[in-house]
Amino acid sequence: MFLAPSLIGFAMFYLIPFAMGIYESFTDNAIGGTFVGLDNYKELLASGSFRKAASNMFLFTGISVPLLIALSLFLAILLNRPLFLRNWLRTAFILPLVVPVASIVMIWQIFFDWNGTLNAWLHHYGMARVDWLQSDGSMGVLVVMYIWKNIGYNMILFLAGLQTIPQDYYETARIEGAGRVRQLFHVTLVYLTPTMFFVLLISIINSFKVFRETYLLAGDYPYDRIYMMQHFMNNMFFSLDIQKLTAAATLMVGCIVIVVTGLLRVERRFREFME
Amino acid sequence: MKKITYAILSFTLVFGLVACSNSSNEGNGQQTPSNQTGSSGDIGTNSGVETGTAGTGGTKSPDLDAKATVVFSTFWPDDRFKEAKKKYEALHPNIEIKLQNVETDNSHLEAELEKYTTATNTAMLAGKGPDMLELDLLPTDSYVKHDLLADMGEMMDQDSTFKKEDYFSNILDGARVGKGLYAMPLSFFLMGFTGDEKAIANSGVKVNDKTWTWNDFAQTAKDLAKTDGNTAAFSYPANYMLSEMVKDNYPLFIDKANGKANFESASFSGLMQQVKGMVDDGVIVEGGRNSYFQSTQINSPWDYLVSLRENGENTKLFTKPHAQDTAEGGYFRSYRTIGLNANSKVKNQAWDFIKFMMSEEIETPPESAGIPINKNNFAKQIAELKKEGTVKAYVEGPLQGLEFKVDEAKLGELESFVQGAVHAVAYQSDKIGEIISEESQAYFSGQKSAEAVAKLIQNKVTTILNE
Amino acid sequence: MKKLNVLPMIALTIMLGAVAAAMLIPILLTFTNSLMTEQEIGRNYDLIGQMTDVAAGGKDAFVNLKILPDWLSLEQYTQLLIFSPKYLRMFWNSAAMVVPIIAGQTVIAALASYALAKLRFWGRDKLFMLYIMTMLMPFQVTLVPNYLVVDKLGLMNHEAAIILPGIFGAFGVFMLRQFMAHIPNAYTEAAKIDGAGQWTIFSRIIIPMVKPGLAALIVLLFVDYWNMIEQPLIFLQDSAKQPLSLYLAQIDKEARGIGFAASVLYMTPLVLLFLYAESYFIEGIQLSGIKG
Amino acid sequence: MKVESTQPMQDKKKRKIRLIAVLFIALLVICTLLGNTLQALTLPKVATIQSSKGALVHSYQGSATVRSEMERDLLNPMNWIVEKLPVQVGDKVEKGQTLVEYDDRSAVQQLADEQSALQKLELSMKQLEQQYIQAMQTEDEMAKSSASSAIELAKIDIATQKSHIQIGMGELEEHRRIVAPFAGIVTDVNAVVGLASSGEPDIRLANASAGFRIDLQIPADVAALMKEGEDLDVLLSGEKTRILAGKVASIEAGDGPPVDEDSDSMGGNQTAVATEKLTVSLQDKSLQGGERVKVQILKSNPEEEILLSNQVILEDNEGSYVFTLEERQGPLGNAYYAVRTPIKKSDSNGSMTAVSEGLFEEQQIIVVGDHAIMDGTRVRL
Repeated sequence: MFLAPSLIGFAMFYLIPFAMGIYESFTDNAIGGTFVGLDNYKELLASGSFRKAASNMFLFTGISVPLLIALSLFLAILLNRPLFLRNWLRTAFILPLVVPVASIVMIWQIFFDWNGTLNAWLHHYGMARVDWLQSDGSMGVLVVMYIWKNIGYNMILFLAGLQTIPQDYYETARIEGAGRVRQLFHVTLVYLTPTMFFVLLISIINSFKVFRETYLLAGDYPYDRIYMMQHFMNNMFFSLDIQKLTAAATLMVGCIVIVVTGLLRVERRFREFME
Repeated sequence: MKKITYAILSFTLVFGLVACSNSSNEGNGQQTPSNQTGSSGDIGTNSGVETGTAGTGGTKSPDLDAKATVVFSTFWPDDRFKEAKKKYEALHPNIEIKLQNVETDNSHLEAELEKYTTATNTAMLAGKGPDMLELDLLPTDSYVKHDLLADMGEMMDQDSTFKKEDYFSNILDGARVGKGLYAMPLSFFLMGFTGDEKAIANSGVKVNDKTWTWNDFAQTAKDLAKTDGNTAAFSYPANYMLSEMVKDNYPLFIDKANGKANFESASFSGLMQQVKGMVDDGVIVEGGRNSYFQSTQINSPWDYLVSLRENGENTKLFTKPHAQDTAEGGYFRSYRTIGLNANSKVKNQAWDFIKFMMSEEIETPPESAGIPINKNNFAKQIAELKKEGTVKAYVEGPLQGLEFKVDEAKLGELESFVQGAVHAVAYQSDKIGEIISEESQAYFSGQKSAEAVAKLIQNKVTTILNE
Repeated sequence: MKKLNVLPMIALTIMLGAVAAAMLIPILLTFTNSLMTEQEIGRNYDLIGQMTDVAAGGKDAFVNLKILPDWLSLEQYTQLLIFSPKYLRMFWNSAAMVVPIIAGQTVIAALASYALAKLRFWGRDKLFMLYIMTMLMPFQVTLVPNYLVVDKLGLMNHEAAIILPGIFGAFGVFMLRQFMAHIPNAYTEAAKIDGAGQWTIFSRIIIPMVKPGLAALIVLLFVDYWNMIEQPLIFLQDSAKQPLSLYLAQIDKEARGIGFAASVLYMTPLVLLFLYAESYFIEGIQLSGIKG
Repeated sequence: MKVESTQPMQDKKKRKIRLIAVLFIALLVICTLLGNTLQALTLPKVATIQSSKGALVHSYQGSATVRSEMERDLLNPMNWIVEKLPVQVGDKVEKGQTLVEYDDRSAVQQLADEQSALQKLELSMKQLEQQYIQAMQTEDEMAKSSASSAIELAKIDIATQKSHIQIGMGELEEHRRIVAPFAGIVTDVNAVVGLASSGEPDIRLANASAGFRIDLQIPADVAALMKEGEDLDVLLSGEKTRILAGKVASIEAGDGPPVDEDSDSMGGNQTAVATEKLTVSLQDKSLQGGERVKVQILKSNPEEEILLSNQVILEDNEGSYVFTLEERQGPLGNAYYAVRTPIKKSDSNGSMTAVSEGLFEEQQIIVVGDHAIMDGTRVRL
């Protein structure tokens, strides 16, 4: 009863398209295609650009997601303590979340363009200009953009998560003589596990969304350091190569599912521990 | 727990229902809430196709008496299509042509175009979409690759009322993708060079535009520039020149089979330096200054006369250099290219409408943009120009509305150019060319070094090749 | 409660303040630039994406980053609010889509997540996994199948094509399920012993306990759907029905003039909602009476 | 943590946010609802006309009196008093018919005087002859020759007197009446019975067989499009309304304001239009001359050009221009702007102007009226 309404709608709008999408990855044409097994996957893995996109994505996610989570958790814990101007600070960190893509792109352009502000500063100090989005440092630019935008998002989640930890756990821990650090690791982090699991996944999903900004900044064929899975998929979409696209997506989701399964197992253990 | 079982049951039910309706629902002429025609911003993804009969499958007997709606999607609004629609509907009261287009302005062109492409792609991939599309701005090749467009070459062959000899077969053949004709050009532009024949003759440099390649042309240009220091040989942006030169030596830089690009090489930096040298020596200039050759696009017989005249009295049209490994012959760019949705249920009606738009029924004054694909229409244009005897140039143009005599000999030359155009220039420039011209701009403007630019091009082209 | 040290607090505040200030620069820029005239914007930013010839002074050509306008002007705002009725219409379109989505998804997700978190049935975790997987799929993959589904349901070019999938989104289910997983089973077990039914447990115990989560969910859903681009692009061809996010997806060079003001107005509801909901997910739950 | 202590502050903050949200939404609602009104307050509403191609029509309407091509003024040469007036205006007369008879008593008296003078001369002649006979008899040579010359002199006198009388009688016969010199129609009678003539011709007689004509003062722009020999219909007004076929006989540069003319059509404000004199000849048997006729001339310029109402055309020291309406489309809807477009006038009449350069067909032209519109002003329709 609790699940039914959600399940019906979910099946209709998500599950079916999802299944159809995966099915497409085993066919050879969008309309009236025949089943070709793993051909699309073979072709995909043979594509150097796909491998590059995948490795870039792993690299990007590998760097930015842990960094983001660490930073936002740190901030959330700090901002959960008594602090001057606490509300103001909290608001300041969350605001980037609400800025629409259009003006973000404008602002990043102002900073990172060949004629942009960063280069103006470099020029002022007598250094050569850098074409930020076309250099090996471009990934760094992306990480900065990503963290800037999403730190508020995760902070909200962590703050909400922190609130659900009953105060008496801390008191119990304190009574048992646990120090600050021990409290952090044994109470906060443990009880944040479900939130953490959620934040991690959302951070990964949000890391795909950086694509929109990069796409608007650097076009469909950016410097290969920031040529992400999303670029590959987008280009596949525009050349109507849905099969490769879905195959790539399936592979990607498959990888994430492996991670998620691991996490779910951790979570289950946590639950058993709770009970 | 029972409730959960219910939930799962109902879930499977829904899944099954939708899945069934997916597979069985194709033929029964269903109608989705359709866009109102004329409302702003309609994008051509509507599938509101009504057919009165189901028997439109065979290509033999076009059932033109049945009531049908043909949805025709274009990006730009086009008066020519509106006119054709009116005329056709008057002739065939049973058939309604529904024109759809996007309303946009220049500042949002790119974004709107991307939206249009996304929406059309999705609809086409879903087996829906408009019955006819204007392909000028859409990825035709991809559509063809995925069998989304109907082969009009076949329809042409089977349609006894269609007289092939009335149309420029060189253009139709040039527009083919592989064997099939998927994109029907209703008209086309000629791409070529204009050059001052007399000045070139005076310079004593031999010009052979029939066979020249871009490499030959570069050599000719250098020779020409040597003879007169004040006149450049060619007015063309350097970055595009580079891109053309690369195309000329394609195998040198691009190994498609192995997905390798070879831009970080001495030959590419040599090429870049060569082009840059040409700029520095004043062999090629970017607009403005007078030069022996200009790149031009001939939109119509009238435009042919006027644009030649705009560049001087002794100007002649020259064939554009071709890439080294392609056959000789001129270039054209198709305009108002129409495709037919392979999944359309009103293919015959749509084909009939396309045929109508190609026919002599559509009036094409010599000034109208696009040289008509129909030979008779073209002949009419030439005859009309000859009859009028004079043409009046653009009032806003450099000739300020000058009226001058029609040179019949020149018009005769045009015919041979039209007959000789065999290579189609894609309406959208290809990605690799775009990257080369875009990135090399930084080199030609002096902002980046040749090595840096070569590295970027290498980097991006490799990505494309390996996709 | 521990005695608070004031000095480290000040140091920490200053440190965080500096970081926050740096993060706020882009927003500040958006705001102050929205008070510039169109000409001033054009002057400042016309060099973006240009490769000026070095011979023509390209070495010293830089975008003029300006925080304060030459003089304050409400030109952009009047342009938008008075002379572009369509802007406001798109704004209301957005609101008319986002509000039902949030209301619907919150309710439905709360129910579903309760089942996924606190009830036990066969395949529960696998089902949950499915929810997560669909969330991970990039939109391009499901675009075409989605198009078919919406078309079959006859919803093409109708707001419901956006709202219905929105209501059944997996995000809320996932998020609330995670928050409910926090709640020790002891609470529900205790209630069960007291003779409470599932419904009572859900409405009396679970919901109050995930209030911060609900507040966060509302804010995040608002952000997500306020910014959605792909779905309306495909399913709403009638530009009279399109939401504001489609307009703000990209500001082209020529339209920079009013882009900033458009962004500011666009952000305002989000900021207000966040400020309002903030207290809910930060004030915490005073449920310490029940032992864990 | 002191969550409780912050509670009132939180509430205050929430109230503030709620207030701001309400204000913000109210602002948007107001702008949505009143957008059109606000636009109306700030943007000038303009009417537009669409430019279209056509031939500029020059028109003239006027009336004139039909005159005979050949008309004779018959004067009273002797300034005699009119005795009888047998004809009236409009009478058809035959050749030789008496038109006026004059009182000739003074002339008759004068003639009688002359005749008696003649008799006197003849009597004195006899005397001289006797004198001559006497002289012959006396053979007075001297007397003889003087008498002979006196006789010669007298003879001359008599002859003179005789011819005098002859003439006088002829004149009397001639001037006693005016007879019609040709068959025609009396168009004017100035003579009044019992009075001498006032210096004007007593009778005006039109020759019916020579045809008729009218004279018109027409605006020069119309005249420029007419040529001699062209057909022109005129409308005979009065009881028997009918159309007469006319032919343009001559076009002469004239000056002075248009004479005898109702107005130039369609009531454009008329400012000293240059006129030319147009003569139209009419061949019609039934005409008598003196009829009022109406003339309407509609002449279209043979060249098709963009036509505009004069009211949309503005002038300044840089020349003529109009404001065209430019529609700029955007994703946020369309906006309209006034754009100054210089034009070249090629022709105009009282109300319309033909434009040879600067405009295309089907352009929207703003009727400026009393709005303060400048180049680039945003307007609404």
